[in-house]
Amino acid sequence: MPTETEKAPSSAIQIRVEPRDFELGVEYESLRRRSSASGAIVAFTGLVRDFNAAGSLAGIILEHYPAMTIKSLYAIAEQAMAKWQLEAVTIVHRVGRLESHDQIVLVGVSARHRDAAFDGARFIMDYLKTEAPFWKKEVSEAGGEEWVDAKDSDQRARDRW
Amino acid sequence: MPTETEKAPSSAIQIRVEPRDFELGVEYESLRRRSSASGAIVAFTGLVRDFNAAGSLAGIILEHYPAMTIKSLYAIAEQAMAKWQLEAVTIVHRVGRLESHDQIVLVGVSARHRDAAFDGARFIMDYLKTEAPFWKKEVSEAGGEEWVDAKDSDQRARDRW
Amino acid sequence: MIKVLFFARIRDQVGCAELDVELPDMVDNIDGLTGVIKAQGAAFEEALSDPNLLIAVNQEMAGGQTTVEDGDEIAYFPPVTGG
Amino acid sequence: MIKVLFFARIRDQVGCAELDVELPDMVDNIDGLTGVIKAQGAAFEEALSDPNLLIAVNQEMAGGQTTVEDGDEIAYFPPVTGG
Repeated sequence: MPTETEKAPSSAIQIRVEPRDFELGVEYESLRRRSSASGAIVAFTGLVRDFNAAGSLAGIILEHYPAMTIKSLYAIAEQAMAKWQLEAVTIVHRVGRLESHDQIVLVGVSARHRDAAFDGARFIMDYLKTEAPFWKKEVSEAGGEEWVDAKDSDQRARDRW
Repeated sequence: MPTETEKAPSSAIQIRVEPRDFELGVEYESLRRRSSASGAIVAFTGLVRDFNAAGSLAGIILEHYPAMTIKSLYAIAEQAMAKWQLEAVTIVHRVGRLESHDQIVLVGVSARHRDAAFDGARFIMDYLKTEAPFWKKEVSEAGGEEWVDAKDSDQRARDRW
Repeated sequence: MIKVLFFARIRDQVGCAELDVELPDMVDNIDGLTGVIKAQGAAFEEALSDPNLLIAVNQEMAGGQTTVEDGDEIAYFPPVTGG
Repeated sequence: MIKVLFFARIRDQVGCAELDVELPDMVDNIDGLTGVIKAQGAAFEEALSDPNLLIAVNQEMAGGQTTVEDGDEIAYFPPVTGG
């Protein structure tokens, strides 16, 4: 007889936006359970770097537009699933104050073959970077705060798809 | 005072070839500890699929050329590190009998930016698939064993770099 | 009534996160609404003249010609920088 | 003495995983060695005539002209299929 947990619906797309840190191992095993026909899983994580062109950084502050964020990430995930026939997608994006080396974002995808999994994960990251309503402020070691400018390279990365 | 574990040297390239399963979470955290200047980590895993063109599969048997395997994977990892300035690389490849849905291979890489991390991981997988001395036998549900033929698509994937 | 939201650098520039705007009879699109908001003061005029400004209508990206009607939620923000 | 290894389908075909071969005086490369091994029987002749055959000398991929000398480890195997 199936337990409560086994009966719980497992959605192909799972998205969370929250201040709390994530564990890649846990997210990966969830993705794997939702991917019984897949031969390839790609997981991308983005980390806070401890410097920029101006010097050392203490961390970042991530602001977002709550009502729009999940909607926007969901639309990106659905596009990727249709384009590369992905079996499952997980996106976790943190918000609020993060320190150097903290995890910011996780994108995990599963597919039958590795090309689809690599392309699908990269597509999601390129679109997330240019369409999802998050804004980053860098906090210097001295405590100063500065909004980060959008990068042309991110726009070009998006335009390649 | 540093403990025994903390004093252990952390090498940029870590490679293991063994029958035993791996935990992505554990390998990822090791990679992350070796990647203090990185903003991006990509982890790829390959899984045993439960069917091929001929029908259902029970699993696979992976043979390798022990004296050459690590040497070959190391050379591939070094090429990728130099080409994309990766900060760290982990490769784990299993051998022996594996069941459907089991993990076969893990490739994890870290880099300053995501394009390098995605390209580096993909390059390693494409080269591993065409140069590292592993051979796969598929085991059908009825118990029959059949060597897997190399795929032209893998050769083409390798030739794109 | 239109609910208007400002985010990140744009919010800092206008000094305000949220604003309720009564839609004049002649105004039915984003360009019109933007004009009404700019008239509220120099900070608004400057922030909303940013050539890189992005606009969402009911949480979907929109352009100057996108229709706006009573009850909509409009957001003004700079290019996004997440991930 | 040369240590010769066979893997996967090639090993199944020749019915042998490892073979010690005495290098004749006139033989100093892979093509020569392959000829010596083929002469050992029909199964060797057939397996080592596979156009997709791969060869490693001391665990590095090699070609027909690669030099072979006493003490080397030579491996014959089909295209790899790991990952």
